[in-house]
Amino acid sequence: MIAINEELCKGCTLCVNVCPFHLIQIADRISSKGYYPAKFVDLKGKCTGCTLCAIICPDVAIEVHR
Amino acid sequence: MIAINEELCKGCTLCVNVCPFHLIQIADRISSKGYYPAKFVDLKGKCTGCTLCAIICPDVAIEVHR
Amino acid sequence: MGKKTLMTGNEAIAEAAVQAGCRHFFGYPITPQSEIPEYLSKRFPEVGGCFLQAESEIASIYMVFGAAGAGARVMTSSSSPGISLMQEGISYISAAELPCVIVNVMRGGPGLGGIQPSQSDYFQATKGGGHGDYHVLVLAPSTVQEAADLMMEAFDLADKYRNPVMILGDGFLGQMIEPVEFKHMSSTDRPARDWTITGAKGRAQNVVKSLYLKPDVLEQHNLGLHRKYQKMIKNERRVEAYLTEDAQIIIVAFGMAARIAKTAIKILREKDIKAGLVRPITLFPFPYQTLERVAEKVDNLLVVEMNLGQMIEDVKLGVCGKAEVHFYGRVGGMVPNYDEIVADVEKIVKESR
Amino acid sequence: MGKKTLMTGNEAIAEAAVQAGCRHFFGYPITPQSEIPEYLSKRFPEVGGCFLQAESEIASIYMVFGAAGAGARVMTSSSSPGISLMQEGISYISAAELPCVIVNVMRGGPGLGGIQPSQSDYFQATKGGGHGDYHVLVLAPSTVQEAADLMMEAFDLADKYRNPVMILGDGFLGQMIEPVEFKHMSSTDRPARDWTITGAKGRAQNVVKSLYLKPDVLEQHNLGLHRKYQKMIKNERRVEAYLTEDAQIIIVAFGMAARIAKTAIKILREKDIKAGLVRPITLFPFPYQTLERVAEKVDNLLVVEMNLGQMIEDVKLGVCGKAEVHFYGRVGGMVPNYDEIVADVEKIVKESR
Amino acid sequence: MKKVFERPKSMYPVSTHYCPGCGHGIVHRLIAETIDELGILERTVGVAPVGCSVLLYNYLNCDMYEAAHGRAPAIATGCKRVHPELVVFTYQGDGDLASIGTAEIIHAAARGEKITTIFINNAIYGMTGGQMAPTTLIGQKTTTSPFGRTSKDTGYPLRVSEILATIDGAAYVERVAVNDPKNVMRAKKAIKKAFKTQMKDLGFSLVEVLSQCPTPWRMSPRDAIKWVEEKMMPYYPLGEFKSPKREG
Amino acid sequence: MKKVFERPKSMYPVSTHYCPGCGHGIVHRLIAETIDELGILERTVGVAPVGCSVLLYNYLNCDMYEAAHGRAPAIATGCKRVHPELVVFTYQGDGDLASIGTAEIIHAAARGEKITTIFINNAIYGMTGGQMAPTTLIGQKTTTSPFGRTSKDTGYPLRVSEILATIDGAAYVERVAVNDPKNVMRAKKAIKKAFKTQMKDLGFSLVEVLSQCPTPWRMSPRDAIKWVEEKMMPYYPLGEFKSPKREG
Amino acid sequence: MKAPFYEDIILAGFGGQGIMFIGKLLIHSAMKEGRDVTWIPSYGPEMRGGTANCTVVISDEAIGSPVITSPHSLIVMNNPSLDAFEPRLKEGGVLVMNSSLITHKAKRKNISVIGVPANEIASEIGDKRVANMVMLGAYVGHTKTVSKEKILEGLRGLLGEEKRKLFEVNKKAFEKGMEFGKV
Amino acid sequence: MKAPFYEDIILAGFGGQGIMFIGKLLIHSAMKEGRDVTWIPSYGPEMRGGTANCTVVISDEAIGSPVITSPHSLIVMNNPSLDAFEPRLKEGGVLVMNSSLITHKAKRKNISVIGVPANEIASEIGDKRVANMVMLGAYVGHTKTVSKEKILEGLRGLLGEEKRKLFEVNKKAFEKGMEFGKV
Ligand SMILES: Cc1ncc(C[n+]2csc(CCOP(=O)(O)OP(=O)(O)O)c2C)c(N)n1
Ligand SMILES: Cc1ncc(C[n+]2csc(CCOP(=O)(O)OP(=O)(O)O)c2C)c(N)n1
Ligand code: SF4
Ligand code: SF4
Ligand code: SF4
Ligand code: SF4
Ligand code: SF4
Ligand code: SF4
Ligand SMILES: [Mg+2]
Ligand SMILES: [Mg+2]
Repeated sequence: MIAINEELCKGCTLCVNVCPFHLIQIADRISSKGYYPAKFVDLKGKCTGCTLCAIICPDVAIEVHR
Repeated sequence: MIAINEELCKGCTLCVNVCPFHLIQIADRISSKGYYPAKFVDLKGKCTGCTLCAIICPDVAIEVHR
Repeated sequence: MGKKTLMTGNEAIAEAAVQAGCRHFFGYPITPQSEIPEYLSKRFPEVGGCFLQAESEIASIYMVFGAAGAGARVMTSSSSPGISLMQEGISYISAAELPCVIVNVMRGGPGLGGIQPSQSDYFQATKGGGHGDYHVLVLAPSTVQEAADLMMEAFDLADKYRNPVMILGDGFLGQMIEPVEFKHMSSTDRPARDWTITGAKGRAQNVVKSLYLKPDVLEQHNLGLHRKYQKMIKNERRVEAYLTEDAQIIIVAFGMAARIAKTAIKILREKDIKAGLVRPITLFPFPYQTLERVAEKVDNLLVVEMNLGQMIEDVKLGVCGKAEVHFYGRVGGMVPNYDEIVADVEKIVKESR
Repeated sequence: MGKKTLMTGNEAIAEAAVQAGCRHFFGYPITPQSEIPEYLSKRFPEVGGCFLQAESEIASIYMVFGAAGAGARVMTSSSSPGISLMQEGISYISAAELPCVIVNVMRGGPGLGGIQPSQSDYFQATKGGGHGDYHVLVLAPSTVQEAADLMMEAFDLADKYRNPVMILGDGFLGQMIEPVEFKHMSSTDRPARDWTITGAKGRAQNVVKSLYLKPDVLEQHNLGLHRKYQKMIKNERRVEAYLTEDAQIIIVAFGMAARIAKTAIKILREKDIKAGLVRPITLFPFPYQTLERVAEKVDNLLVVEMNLGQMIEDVKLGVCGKAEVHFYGRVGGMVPNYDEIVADVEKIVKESR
Repeated sequence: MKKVFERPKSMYPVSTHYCPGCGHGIVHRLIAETIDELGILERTVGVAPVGCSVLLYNYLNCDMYEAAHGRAPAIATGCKRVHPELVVFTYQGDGDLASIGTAEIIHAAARGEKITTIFINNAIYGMTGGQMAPTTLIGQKTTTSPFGRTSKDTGYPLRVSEILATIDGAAYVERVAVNDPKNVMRAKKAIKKAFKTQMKDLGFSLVEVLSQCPTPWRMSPRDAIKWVEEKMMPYYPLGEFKSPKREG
Repeated sequence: MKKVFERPKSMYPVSTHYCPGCGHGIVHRLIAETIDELGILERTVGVAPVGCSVLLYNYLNCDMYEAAHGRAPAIATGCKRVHPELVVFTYQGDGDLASIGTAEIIHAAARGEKITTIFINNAIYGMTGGQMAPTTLIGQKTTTSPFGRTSKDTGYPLRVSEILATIDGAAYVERVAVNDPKNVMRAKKAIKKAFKTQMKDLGFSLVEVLSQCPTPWRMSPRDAIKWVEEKMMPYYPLGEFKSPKREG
Repeated sequence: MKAPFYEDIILAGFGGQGIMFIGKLLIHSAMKEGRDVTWIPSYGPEMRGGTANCTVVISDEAIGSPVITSPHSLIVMNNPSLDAFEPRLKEGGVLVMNSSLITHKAKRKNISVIGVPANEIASEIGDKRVANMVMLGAYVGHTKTVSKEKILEGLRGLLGEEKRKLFEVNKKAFEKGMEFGKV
Repeated sequence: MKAPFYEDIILAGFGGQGIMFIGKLLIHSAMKEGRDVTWIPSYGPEMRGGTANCTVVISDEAIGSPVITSPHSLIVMNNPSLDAFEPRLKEGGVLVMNSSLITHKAKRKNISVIGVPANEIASEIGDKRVANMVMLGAYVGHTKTVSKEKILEGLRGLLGEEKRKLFEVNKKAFEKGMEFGKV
């Protein structure tokens, strides 16, 4: 399971790209900083906590729990 | 045959060192610049004009004739 | 050209260089002047010029040295910290008497400081930030149009005196857009350059140098430079006098600060305070005589600078005790506020009554 | 120590640094000051100091930046062209408020110039050769003994103000031998240095920096520096007044030129001309008040410099029109001649009768 | 559930000023993780460059200097010579290190200075708005190579790691990238190795990081990553160019 | 009888200011011979460094600049960009080129600047009285390494040719010596090749010359030559490090 | 004789909102009317977002200060800009604000406030990016600083060949804004 | 009260002749007598031969200028030095010249000239290198600027441990010179 900190996320989409299960999407809401942040959508609990998304995130916006 | 320009020679002895026939010596006279210049002593005409002395001379003080 | 177009100060400076026949630029990026190299990197290919981004400001100034010595119209541009790095080179160029143009689009200092506009490099530019007795001819435009005009002239002055000429502007001058028209240059003839490095074909060796190991020879060299500076002082002093005739108080300011002062003067005159402006256009040579003259007519001068008090020393040297010299300065990227100038002037006028 | 020994000025400066507790030197060779690094490269191993020859003057000054930021007593030394290369760094050190000592053993300029003594870097040292509003505290010794004394004090002053201090001498001061005695330092306590870089152990992060992107913040930073300079001006002005009490004419000179002037004054007094000397010891802060005071008592001042007229501007600012200010300068490695000073003074005195 | 990934302690919990997708943020985190894992926060000193990462001290909480452009290695040297017990690193961009600071980095390496340099090669001057860097690729358009860099006028991109590897004083030199998680992990390993090289007094260590810089490249963050892979890596091969001799 | 060896025309017939046995004089002559043989006196420009050879223009009679310390490559660049038809060379010492001028030489090479550099490596600062150079050998005593250079404090001597050979823009790099007539002849060949490399527009060329410097080494000229052979050559191997690609 | 014309405006908003563009368009148009103009931007490490602003002065006489302490008019497109610049507006000045994004209220009473739902209008027109032109239209409609003709002439020039196709939508946005401003 | 003592000397010769050394010896000795002293060298790229000179001032009072325009005394060891410095000697001054090497003649009449065959004397003593000490001896013998004792004390100090063995020959040279100077 991951938690994305919207205050930190800049919507770069790099995490979206690396998640093997496509569990991250870009929201169509604008954050207070003016970005479209990433959101974690894992309805089926597929997230393995592999941390790939967190590893690539340039803004350390993702925490991973396993 | 070589000609050593005493105004240029600084008596470094490098030519003395390289002449295969030991035809160059250091004079014991002081030049006007305060150096003991090299002198060419070739009583027997042994000089082959090989130019080794001129090649090594840092002060371009030697002319070679052949 | 001859048609008004809108350009940033940086672009206008760059285009003016092209119009003045400058075909060699060596420089290193730095805010707020990077638009000068950027413009030229695009523009030079059209006119067969050579744009080269150097590895540093030091390399830049010595490439300028090389190109100027080779007879080219050449320039560099930078901003405060980069200009500091060029000080050795500027001293060398002055010593070797090479013509070139150096643009300093000043930002807040010291150190890394900031990138907002400033006039804190006045001392460096006018007194000589490098070593030795030398002077750079320093021109301080206050509008984009004037930046273009002075830039074109700078190359001629550099040639005329075989001396570096500096255009000293601030970040706002570089970044702002105003109308500009490129005047046709009166002449593009350059003085004879038989001393330049071109290959010693059909003549004796030329040497571009600055070493004179014998002190008496170096002294003579210095005295020669000194005579040249005296000539500049005699011929090149420029100053704008704005509403000084009837003025009861004179503001002294250059560049951006002078424009802000003009607005203050308009407000003051609406309030029936007759303020005038003396705006030095050449900072070296400094128009001491103008200051001396106005000091005889008014009791108070207010120096306005975007620093903590640099040109004020030259103003005082000109005024020489004949009038009070007051100061209002903002620094670090803050610009003077015309309302504050108005208030200062009102206070001075009130107190001196 | 406490015993007189004979040393060159360069050696005395180096030894004084050791005595003052300086244990870090970063520098680059250049005539006529190379004996300073050479001395320390031998001497530091004895006291556990770190001598490092840097790859350039630029690297030197930034190694000084690093060491000063780390809390060390640190110095560099160079001569004119090398000091020009340090201008950016000196501006950075001033901005970051780091204490350090910089020695400039001046030689003839501009450019490569020569290696003989000169005072042509006065402007650079006192007005700021780098960018931005900053000041270096400048001390100008005139004897080897004074060089040693001021060098030791320089470290304390640097610490006191967290500011670079420059020792400004000339080639002869560096090369000449005179008796010198190393006074015991009154105290080797240094002010708290809780701002230094030591590893953030048991405290929050320390940062040594000079960037303030917001202009209002940078302005405040500048104003803080300005207040510091005002404090220096208030507390640290030093000047030697020599036979000024009864003087009818005052010579103003610093460093080597002042010594030569003293000999001229002796000769003049033998000729019944009462000449006196004002010798600024701190060039920044400059002793304007002393000049103002003497200008009230004499009609003429003669400024003697080993340049073409630099300190004279400060003298004029002090004198402020109250007396005539004359100039005699030699340059490029030539030193003033006391006979010529005598002749000049005689001429001035005669003409003002 | 256990937290298996979180912000390292050596990083402040703040948002950075970097563009979306900028590689700097990743490398910052790797340094912070290294400091945390080695437990050396209290004796680590960083030197920030002039470049986009000038504000590095706002993100890492060890003691820090802000250098002048290109001079970080000199400042680090000054610090290390005063405090040999500290772990000192510089963090530098390609303009900073490979252009104006060329002499300083070469000589820090030549002296075998016991410092570590993290070198961010993004083939451009980010901070000043995208001018050409010495590492800009042939054909690459920047604001000062508007028609694409040509070798005729400006020669060839500098390969810093290859150059430094020829220098005896450089104990460890490796080039890595942060284009995908695998390479990020490798980069982390390299950074840690570099710090350890310093802590063992083996000499100078440098890790060159190929880093994406979307904004001045005028690309989306994703395209930027692709560009790193397709354009940069062929010219700047990843790998260890110099291995520490006595590394345990 | 025929003159088989005489002073080249590109040299003034004057005495130099160099110490007895100094290598500079030999190299000056080789450059002059090269200029003569290529017939390019009228289109050759030299850039003298700051160092013992600062007065080079008093000995060679082509057009010349006197550079600032370390900046000869930048000045040569400025000149060459104005006059691409000229043959421009710099002449630099090891303090000048390998210390203060490191950035300038590296970037001249990186740009593939069409200039030639003659680099005199005498392992010391001659001009200023014998201080340590970046090329000073380990153990060598100089006035600023009075107890002998140690690698602990100052790292290792820089091998300039090896470094430059890694740079794409450098077309030709060779290290030679002038310790004996055979090597002098080789040095001459290298210098000529370097000039030709430039004339063919192939890129940057550099010839490093190991050169004796008796006075500050505190040796007789003969011992100095021995020292070059016994101490310098093992650390600075002679040879071609980079060969011009399209050389005919 | 008519008093010489003089107007100064500060325009402010988020980085991508096109604030700089409409400022430039203003001076291009005003210059075509024979007036002196200056445009001065906030500048900095623009790469990385944040807010931007510019100051425009238009005058019949040569312009003194291009930096304006208290402007006659203000065009603001986001909350931080309103907060920053409202206090500086001259008494009686005109504040044109993007009511689509600005949730704060103008605090001052001694100014004219024109709220423009610029984003909505732009969306209606079919291009979110032209909210800036709506704002400019509202300002020009209200103050008549420049004529519509010159604005359109200027627009054509600034868009250039490449972006010629954007002319119509920008024009439409401007016109919608003008109507709004005239009210 | 005696007038305070004051003396200034220029010493000049070829690079290797030991001119700098005897200048230093003078000030070392004079300092031991409680006087203020300065020694100022010509300096430069000394590596490469040429001539050298130094200026010495010795005084009971604090010394003003260490640079001397027209010295009281002159010690010269080669032709170029004689040519360069003779014109600067003060009227009535003392010129000590090495007659072994100097072939030129002193031109001035208003000075005292002491020709010293220093090289010959040194050769007699058995060490060519001590010609400088002969010159110094002649100067001291003539002017009594410092006492012989202090010179020898200074000599011992300057030679140091390593060159202790050279003391005797230097001393002898100095003494021979003194005799010569006294004449
Ligand atoms: C002496 C000096 N020159 C130039 C600059 C302007 N400047 C600031 S950052 C920079 C380049 C930054 O590029 P890089 O080092 O590659 O870092 P990046 O921003 O790409 O991370 C330049 C040229 C400066 N601040 N100081
Ligand atoms: C900026 C600057 N720094 C230092 C010097 C002093 N300096 C003159 S020559 C030189 C070094 C010369 O050494 P090198 O380049 O090896 O030449 P060499 O004399 O050995 O031939 C130095 C440090 C200078 N003139 N300018
Ligand atoms: S931890 Fe792995 S699986 Fe879970 S969201 Fe991130 S990348 Fe996807
Ligand atoms: S990688 Fe980080 S910053 Fe980028 S979109 Fe994902 S969470 Fe946001
Ligand atoms: S030419 Fe050859 S043989 Fe003749 S003197 Fe010279 S070295 Fe000897
Ligand atoms: S090599 Fe030349 S300078 Fe040396 S001794 Fe022989 S002739 Fe004289
Ligand atoms: S410009 Fe490049 S390096 Fe700078 S923050 Fe943006 S992406 Fe990062
Ligand atoms: S010091 Fe060395 S390089 Fe200089 S002239 Fe003497 S021997 Fe030659
Ligand atoms: Mg970069
Ligand atoms: Mg050398």
